[in-house]
Amino acid sequence: MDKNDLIVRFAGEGGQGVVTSAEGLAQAATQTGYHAQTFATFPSQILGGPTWTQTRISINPVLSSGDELDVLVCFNEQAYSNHSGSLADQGVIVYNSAEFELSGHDDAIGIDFDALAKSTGNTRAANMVVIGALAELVTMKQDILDEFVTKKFTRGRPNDEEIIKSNIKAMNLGRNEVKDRGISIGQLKPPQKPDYDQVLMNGNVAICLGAMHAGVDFYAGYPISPATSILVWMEKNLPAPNKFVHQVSSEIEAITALVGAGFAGKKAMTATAGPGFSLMSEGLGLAWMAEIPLVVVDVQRGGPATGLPTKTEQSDLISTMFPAHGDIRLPVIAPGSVEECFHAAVTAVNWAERYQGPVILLSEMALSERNQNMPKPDLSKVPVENRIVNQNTNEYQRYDQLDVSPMPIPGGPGSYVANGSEHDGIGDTTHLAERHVQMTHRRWNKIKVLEDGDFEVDSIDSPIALVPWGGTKGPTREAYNKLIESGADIAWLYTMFLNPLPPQMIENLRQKELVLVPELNYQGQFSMILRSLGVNAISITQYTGLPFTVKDLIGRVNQQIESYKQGHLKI
Amino acid sequence: MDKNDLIVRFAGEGGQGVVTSAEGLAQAATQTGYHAQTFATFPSQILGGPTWTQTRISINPVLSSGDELDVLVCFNEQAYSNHSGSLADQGVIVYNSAEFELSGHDDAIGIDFDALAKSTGNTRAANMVVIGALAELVTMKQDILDEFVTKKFTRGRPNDEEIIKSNIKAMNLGRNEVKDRGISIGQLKPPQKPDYDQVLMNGNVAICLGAMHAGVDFYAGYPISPATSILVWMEKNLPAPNKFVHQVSSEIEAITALVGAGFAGKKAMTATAGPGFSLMSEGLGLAWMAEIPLVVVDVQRGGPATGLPTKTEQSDLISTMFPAHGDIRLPVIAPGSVEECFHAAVTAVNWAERYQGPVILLSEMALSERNQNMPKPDLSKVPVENRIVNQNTNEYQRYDQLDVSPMPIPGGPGSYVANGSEHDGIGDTTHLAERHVQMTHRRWNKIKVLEDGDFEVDSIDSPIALVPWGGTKGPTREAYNKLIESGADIAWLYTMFLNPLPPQMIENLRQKELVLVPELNYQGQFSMILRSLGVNAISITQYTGLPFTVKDLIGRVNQQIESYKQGHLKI
Amino acid sequence: MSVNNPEYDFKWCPGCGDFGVRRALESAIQKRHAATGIAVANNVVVAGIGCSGNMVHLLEGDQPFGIHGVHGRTLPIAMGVKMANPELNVVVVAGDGDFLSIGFEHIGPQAGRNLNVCAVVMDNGVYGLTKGQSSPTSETGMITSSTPYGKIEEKTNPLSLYLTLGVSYVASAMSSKVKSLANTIVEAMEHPGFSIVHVQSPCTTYNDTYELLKGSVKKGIEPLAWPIPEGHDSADIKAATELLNRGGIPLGVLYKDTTRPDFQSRIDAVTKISDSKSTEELLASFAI
Amino acid sequence: MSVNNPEYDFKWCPGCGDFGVRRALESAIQKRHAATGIAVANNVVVAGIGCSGNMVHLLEGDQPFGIHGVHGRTLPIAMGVKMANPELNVVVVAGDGDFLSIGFEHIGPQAGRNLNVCAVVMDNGVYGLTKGQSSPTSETGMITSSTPYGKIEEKTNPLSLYLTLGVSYVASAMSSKVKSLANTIVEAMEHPGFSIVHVQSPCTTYNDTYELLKGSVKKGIEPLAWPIPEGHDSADIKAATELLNRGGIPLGVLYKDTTRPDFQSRIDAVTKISDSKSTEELLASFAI
Ligand SMILES: Cc1ncc(C[n+]2csc(CCOP(=O)(O)OP(=O)(O)O)c2C)c(N)n1
Ligand SMILES: Cc1ncc(C[n+]2csc(CCOP(=O)(O)OP(=O)(O)O)c2C)c(N)n1
Ligand code: SF4
Ligand code: SF4
Ligand SMILES: [Mg+2]
Ligand SMILES: [Mg+2]
Repeated sequence: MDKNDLIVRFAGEGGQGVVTSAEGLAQAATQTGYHAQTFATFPSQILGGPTWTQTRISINPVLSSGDELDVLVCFNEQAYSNHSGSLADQGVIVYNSAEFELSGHDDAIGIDFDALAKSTGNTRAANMVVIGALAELVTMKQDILDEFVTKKFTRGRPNDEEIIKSNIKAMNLGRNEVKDRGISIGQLKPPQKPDYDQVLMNGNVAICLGAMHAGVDFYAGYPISPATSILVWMEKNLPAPNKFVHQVSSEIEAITALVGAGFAGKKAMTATAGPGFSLMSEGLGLAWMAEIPLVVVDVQRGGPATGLPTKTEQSDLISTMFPAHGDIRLPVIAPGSVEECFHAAVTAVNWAERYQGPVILLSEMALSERNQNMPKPDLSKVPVENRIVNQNTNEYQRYDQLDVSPMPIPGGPGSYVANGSEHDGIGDTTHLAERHVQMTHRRWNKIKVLEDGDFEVDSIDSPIALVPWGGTKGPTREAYNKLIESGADIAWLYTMFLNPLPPQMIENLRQKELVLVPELNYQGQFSMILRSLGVNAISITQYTGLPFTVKDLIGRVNQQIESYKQGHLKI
Repeated sequence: MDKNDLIVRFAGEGGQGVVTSAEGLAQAATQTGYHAQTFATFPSQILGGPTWTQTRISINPVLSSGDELDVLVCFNEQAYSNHSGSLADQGVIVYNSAEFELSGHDDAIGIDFDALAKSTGNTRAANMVVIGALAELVTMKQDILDEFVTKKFTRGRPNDEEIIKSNIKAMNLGRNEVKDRGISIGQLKPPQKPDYDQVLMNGNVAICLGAMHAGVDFYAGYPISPATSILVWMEKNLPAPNKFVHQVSSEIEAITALVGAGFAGKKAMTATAGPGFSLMSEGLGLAWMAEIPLVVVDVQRGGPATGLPTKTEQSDLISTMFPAHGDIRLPVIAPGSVEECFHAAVTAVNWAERYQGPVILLSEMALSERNQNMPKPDLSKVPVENRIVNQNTNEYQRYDQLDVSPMPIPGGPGSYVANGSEHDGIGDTTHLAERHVQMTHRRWNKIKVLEDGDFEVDSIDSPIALVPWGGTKGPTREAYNKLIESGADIAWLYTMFLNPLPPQMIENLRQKELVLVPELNYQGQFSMILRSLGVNAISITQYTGLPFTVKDLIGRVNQQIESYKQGHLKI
Repeated sequence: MSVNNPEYDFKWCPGCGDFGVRRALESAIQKRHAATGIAVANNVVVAGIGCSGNMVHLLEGDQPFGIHGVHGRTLPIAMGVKMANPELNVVVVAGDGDFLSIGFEHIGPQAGRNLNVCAVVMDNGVYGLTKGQSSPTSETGMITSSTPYGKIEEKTNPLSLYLTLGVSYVASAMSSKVKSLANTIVEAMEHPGFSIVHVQSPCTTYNDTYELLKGSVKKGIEPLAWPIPEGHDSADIKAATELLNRGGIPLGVLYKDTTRPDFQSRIDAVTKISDSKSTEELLASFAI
Repeated sequence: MSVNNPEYDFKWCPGCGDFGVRRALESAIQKRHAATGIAVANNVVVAGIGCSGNMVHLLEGDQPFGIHGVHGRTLPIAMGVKMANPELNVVVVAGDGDFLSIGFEHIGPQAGRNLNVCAVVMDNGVYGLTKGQSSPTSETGMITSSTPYGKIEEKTNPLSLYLTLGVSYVASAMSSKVKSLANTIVEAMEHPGFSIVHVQSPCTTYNDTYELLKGSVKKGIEPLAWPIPEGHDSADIKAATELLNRGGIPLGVLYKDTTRPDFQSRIDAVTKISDSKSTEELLASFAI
C-alpha cells in the first residue's frame, strides 16, 4: 500500500529525547524532500513529567499534525497507556524495551534505543535508531537518509566522519530491528525534491526573523509562556549598535518603554501571552491615542487569567482587538502557519510604521512550538516600510490632518507633544468638541491605509463558506479538501488580516447565506466580530486546550450544514 | 403663554456661584413640586476657568437638560459671548451688572447680584437674588418659594429666622428687578405636589447609597475624574465596625485587594474611570476565573487613553464587557438616570453575590454630576441578596458543579484554593482537557442566573425600534415622545441590563426590521454587540464629549428611517 | 493537597529549595494551631505565580484556605483578605520575581500601613517556572537564557529595601534550615504588623547556589550565609543596617518594631471618630 | 506652548509652586543650549499626569519635544526614548502621586540600570489635579477629601528611598529658589546616570506648605527646609543618609555617584561581545 504521509507520535518523560527524535524525523524528512510539521505539548513541571511530540511527514504540504497515528513511539510505559488509544487501526508501536515490555501485542516492536546507540560508540545517536526503525516501517530508502546525516554532521570538525558513520550505523541498527520483525505499514511515496531552498523552524523563531527583517531595533519584554522563546531569541540575536533589547521588570514597563521608543523613532516590539497582554491595556490605549508605532505579539495560551499556560487556544481575539477603554480597535494580524508567522511579523512592523500606531500580531501556542518546513524567504523580495518622517520646520502641526501625516522625530524638526489626552495639532490638551470629533475621525481614517491585506478564495460561488482563522487554518483546510473531494459545495475564504479585514473579503462574506468559523474558543469570538460586520457567521468551537482534529471538523461542518438546511440553525 | 418647563443656564467662572445657583434652583423647584435636573460641565483648571451648569424644571419628569435656553444667567462677559447662541428665540438674559454691561439687548436684565445680597445683610444670598429673578420671569408664586427657604434654613440654630428673612428678601429684590423691566417669558404651570417623599441627588451619590444599602462593606479606590466623588463619599460615610474603606496606591492595588476581600466574604466595590479601568484588566480576569464576587463602577469620560477627563462619553462598553484576555464576558449594568444609578448599584452588588463573580456598573460623567429628583426609595422594599455560603465539611468540591454552588469562606468549612489557573473541584491547577471544558461550561452557565433583568417596551408591534442605553436614555425618550406625538410608528425598548440582556428583549429585538441605537461613541459599540446577537441594529453616534440634544436626535432618527425606507441603509 | 490529586501535575525538581520552605510552613501552621487551638482553616495562603507560588497546592495535611492569583499581586490580595477578616492568619508565598520585580510596587504601601500579614519570599535569584531568566536578585553578570551575555543591571538588595520601606519585621533565612525557618515563620505570623521572611531557596535546575551559601571546605569556598550574632538588638534599625553592610547573607531576625500600630488599629481609630450614619439617615439627608 | 494657544485651557492656580519649577526648567534647558549649542529640539520632556505634568504644555519659548503619557509611567517611557536615541536629553516631570504612588515600581529598575535621564519631581504632598486627595508624601494625620478623618498610613520618605534604590544622583530643592533649582537641574541633566531632583513645590489650593517650609519669624515657625552644609561630601552615601536623619528638608545635592556605568554603556558592553549576525545569516542557519 502506498502512503502519502506518515504520522508518528513520540511520547515519554521530559528529558528522554522525545522532542529531539520528533524534530530529527522532521529534519530528515524535509531534507529528503518531504514536507513536515511537528506538534509539541509540554509537561507543567520543569524537569521530567509526561510529554509528547508528533511529527507528520508527507509528499504534500502538511496542514495538520494528523488525527490518527501510524506509529506510536513509547519511551516509557505511561506513554503507552496514555497514547495507544490514538493509534490507527493498522498502527504500529515502537517502544523502548529497556524501560518496559509490551506483551501480547502483534504490532509492537521493542527496541533498546540507548543500548543500540551505545553499540555504535555514539551514545547520542538513540534518536537515529528510532528514525531508522521508522524509515524501515515505511520502506524509506536509506540513501536519502545517508545524505541527510552527512549534511547534518558535516560541520568542519575533525571527528565529523566518525560521527556520520556512527549515526548511519545507528539508523541501520534501528532498521534491522524492524526488518527482523517483518512489520511494515506500507510504502511512503518517494518525495519530490523542491527546486528551491527550504528552512525548517517554529512559529516563534519565524516571528523573530520576520521582525528582524522588518527592521525591529527595540525590544523590551518580560518572560511568559509561550512567548518567552521570543525574548530569549531576541536577547541572543538582536544586540548590535543602535539596537536595543532588554528584559524589563513587568509588561507595564515593556509596553510603556515601547511607547517611548516608538515616539523617538524606533521600530519597537514586545511579545507576551494573555496575562501580560492584559497588563498592557492602558499602554496600548496611549499608543493609539498618541499615534505611536509599535508591535505587540500575543502568543495565545489557554485563558482566562493565568489559565492554561501550556495549552493552546484562540481566545484573545476580542481583547486584543479592543484592548482598552474608549473608542479603539487595533489592527490585528493572526498567522495560520509558520510561514505566515514570518510574513505576519514583517507586515505587523510595516503596518505600525505605515499608519503610525500599535499593531497586534496574534499567534498561538500551537504555532509557537510547531516546526514546519517552508520555502526559504528571499529577503530581498520582502518589502520593508518606514514611517514618513516630518522634514518641516518648527511650525508643523503633527496631528492636524485627517489622515496619516509625517511624524516628527525628537532631535529633528517639528517638536510637538505626543499626547494621550485629546489634543490639538501640536499635541496640546484640549476639550473642544470639534477637536475631539476631528481627532476621532483622524484616528479612524488612518487605519484605512491598512486595507490592502490579501485573502484566499476557493469555490467563491458556493452559498456556504468555511472561514477559519489563525492556527486553525491548517486542519480546516485539510478538512475542506476532503469535503470538496467528497463532493461538497463549500466556499473557502481565509485571511490573516483580521482587522482591518480585506474589504473585498467582507463583501464576499456578506453575500454568503452561511459562514462557518471553526475557532478554538468558547464564545465564537471571530464569528461575533463577523456578525457585527453584517455577515451570517456562526462558529464551530472547541476549548479543550488542543487543536481541532480534521475528523471532528469534517463531522461538525457536515452537521452544521445539515441543520442549516433543515432550518434549525439560528444565527 | 403657559409653559411646561423652564430651562436655565448659569454660566461664568469657577467659584462665582454658577453651581450653587443652578442647584439652588433645582432644589427650590423640587420642593415646590416640580421635577428638576441639572447638567454640569467643568473647567479643566483647578481654580476659576469658564464653566456652566444648566437646570431644567418641569411639571413632568425631566428627561434631558433641554436644548434651547429660556434664560441664560451670565456671571461674566465671556459667559455671554460663549452661550448667547444657545438662547431660544424668546429667551431672556439675566446678567451680573457688576461685571459688565450689555447694551442694545432688549431682553437682557442686568442685576448686581452681590450688591443686592449685601443689602439684605446676607452676602451669601446672591443665588437667591438670581432665583427670585427667575421665579418672576415665569410668574412663579412667592409663597411656595417662601416655604422652600423656610424649610431649607430651619436648622435649629439661633439665627435661623434671620437667615430665612434675608433670603426671602433677596428673592424679592431679584423679583423686583425683573418686574421693573416688565419682562416675562410666560407662566410656568403650577406643579402637582407628589404624595410621596422625594430626594434630589446626583448619580455618583445615588450609586454610593445603593451600594451601601446592598451591603457593600469593603471599598478600595484611587482618585480619578469623574469617579473621585464616590471614593470621597465612601471615605466619609462607610467607616464603621467591620467595614473597610481606603484610598490605595493604584487601580491595580484596588482591584486585587477587592479580589482578596470578595474571596474572604466581603461585598467589595471600587469606582474608577477608563484609564483606571484599563489597569484593572488582569484583576478582573482573575475574579472571573476564581469566581470572586466584586463590583467595579466605571464612570465613563471621553476616551481613549487619558482622553477628555471632564467630558462625557459612552465608549467603554466593549472594553468593560470584555475586559481581559481569554473567554470572558462580564455582567454589565448601565443606568439611564439618577434613580437608576441607585437601583443599578443595588443590583450590581446583588448580581455579584448571586453568580459569584465580578459585575460592572457602567455609569458616565453626565450622570455622575447630574442632580435629579426621584421618589425616595423605600429601602425596606429594595431586596438585598447574599451569596450562598458553604456549610459543608472539608471534603467540599467548591468548583465541581456545573452551576453556581455554595462558596466556602476562609475561617469556615470547605477550604479550597481560589485559583486563576484552570483548576479542578478543590481549586488545584490542572491542564486536563475535560476539566477545561467542564469549568468553561460552569463559568458560562453561572451567568444565566442573571437573566432576570427587566426592560421597558412601548409600541412593541412597530417594525422599527429605538433602543438607547445608559445616560442617552433621557434625551432619547424625550425625542421618542415627540416622534410618537407627531404620528411616527416606532417601538421603544430599553434596559439597563446590558449583559446578560433580558432574553425576551433580545427576542423582541431580533424580530425588528431595524433597531436604531443612539449612543455617545464613534464605533457604535452597543449596536455592534446587538448585531453579534443577531439583531438588525445600527447606531446613531455622537462623540463631541456632550450629551445628545433632543432636536438632533429627532432629526437623525427621521433621517435614518427615511434612508432605510429608501433602501439606502446598510447594516 | 497534591499528594492524592492525580489532576495536579506540577512537581518541584529534585533538591529544589522550596521543599524545605514547604516543610517549614506546614510546621509553622501546625505549631500555631497547636499553640492557639485556632483551626487550620483560619489560615489563608496567598500565592504568587512561580515554582514557589505552587506551594499553595503542595501543602500536605490539614488544608488552609488558599488563593492563587496573578503574577506579582500577592500583597494587595492579602490586604483584601486580612482587612475583610482580621481574625484570619494570612501568609504570602512568592518568588523573587513575583515579589521584587513585577510586584515590587506593593511592598512600600503595605509597609506604610503596617498590614498584619506575613510574607515568605523564596529567593532563588532566577525565574524558575519560566525556565531560567534573570531576576532582580540574580547577580550582575549572571548568564541566563534572557541574559546570554550576562545580566547588566545591578542586583537588588531586598533586605535593605525592606528596612527603608518601613517593613516592621524583617528576617532572613535558609530553606535548608527547616526547623529554624519554621520558628521564624511562627514569630513573623505572630508579629503585629507587616513581616517578611526572606528565604534563600536555591533553584537546583537554573541557579544552584547551595555551595555558595553554605560554603565548601573541600573547594575552599567561604559560606555566603552567616548567622546574625546573638547580641544583635533587632529593635535597632541602625544595627540592622550595619549587619547588612557586612556583606553576604546574614541569617536571623534583622529587625522587629512592635511599637507601630498595625493597619487594623489604624482603621479602627478612624471608625471610632467617624460619623456612622445608616443608609436610611444618609438617604434622608437628600430629602427635599 | 500654551501662551498663544487658545485651545489649551489649563492654568495653574495663583501661587502654585509649579510656576517656579517651570522657570527653572526653562532656564536649565536654555543654559544647556547656550553651553553646548545642542538644539532645544534635542530635549524631550516626559510628563506625568497631574498639575505638575501639565508643565509639558506650559513651557514657553523654544519648544522641546514632549510626551504626555499615562499616569505613573514617566520612567519607562523615558527609558524608551533615551535608549532609542542616547543623544537626546530626557527630562521627566511628575508629581508625588504620579512618581511615588502609582509609578513607584519604576524607580528601582531604572536605578539598577542607571538610566541616564533626569527626573524632576514636584512634591506638593497632595493630589492636585484630582482636587486634593492624600498622596504618599502627605503627612500622617492630614485631613484631605479622601482622608476626612486623617491619613492613617506612614508618610513616604522619598529621599532615603532614592538612596536605597541606588539612584546615582539625588538632589532636594525648593520651587521658590528658581536660580538654584535651575543650576541643580543643569547639573542633574549632565550627570551620567539616573538623577532625581526632588522639589518641594507647594499646592496653594490644597496643601499650602510655604510657611512651614520657609518658616515665619512672626509666627514663631522654624523653617522645615535647611541648606545642606558646604562641606557635605556628596560622594559619601553614609553622609547623605545621616543628613536625612536630621529631619526636615535638606536642600542641595545629597548624593552623586559618577563611578557606576550608565545604562547605555552597559548595553554597549553587551553589543561588543554579542554575535551580530544578519537576518540573512540567521535565516540560513535554519536551512535544510
Ligand atoms: C503577568 C504575567 N507575566 C508573566 C508571567 C509568567 N511567569 C510565571 S512565573 C514567572 C516568574 C517566576 O519567577 P519567581 O517569581 O522568581 O518564582 P520562581 O519560579 O523562581 O519560584 C513569570 C514571569 C505571568 N504568569 N503573568
Ligand atoms: C490610571 C489613572 N488613575 C488615576 C488618574 C487620575 N489622576 C490624574 S492626576 C492624579 C494625581 C495627581 O497627583 P500628583 O501626581 O501628585 O500631581 P499634582 O497634580 O499634585 O501635581 C490622578 C490620580 C489617571 N489619570 N490615570
Ligand atoms: S526550576 Fe528551580 S525553582 Fe523551579 S522547581 Fe525546579 S529547582 Fe525549584
Ligand atoms: S491645585 Fe495645587 S498643584 Fe494644582 S495648580 Fe492649583 S496650586 Fe498647583
Ligand atoms: Mg525565583
Ligand atoms: Mg502632588
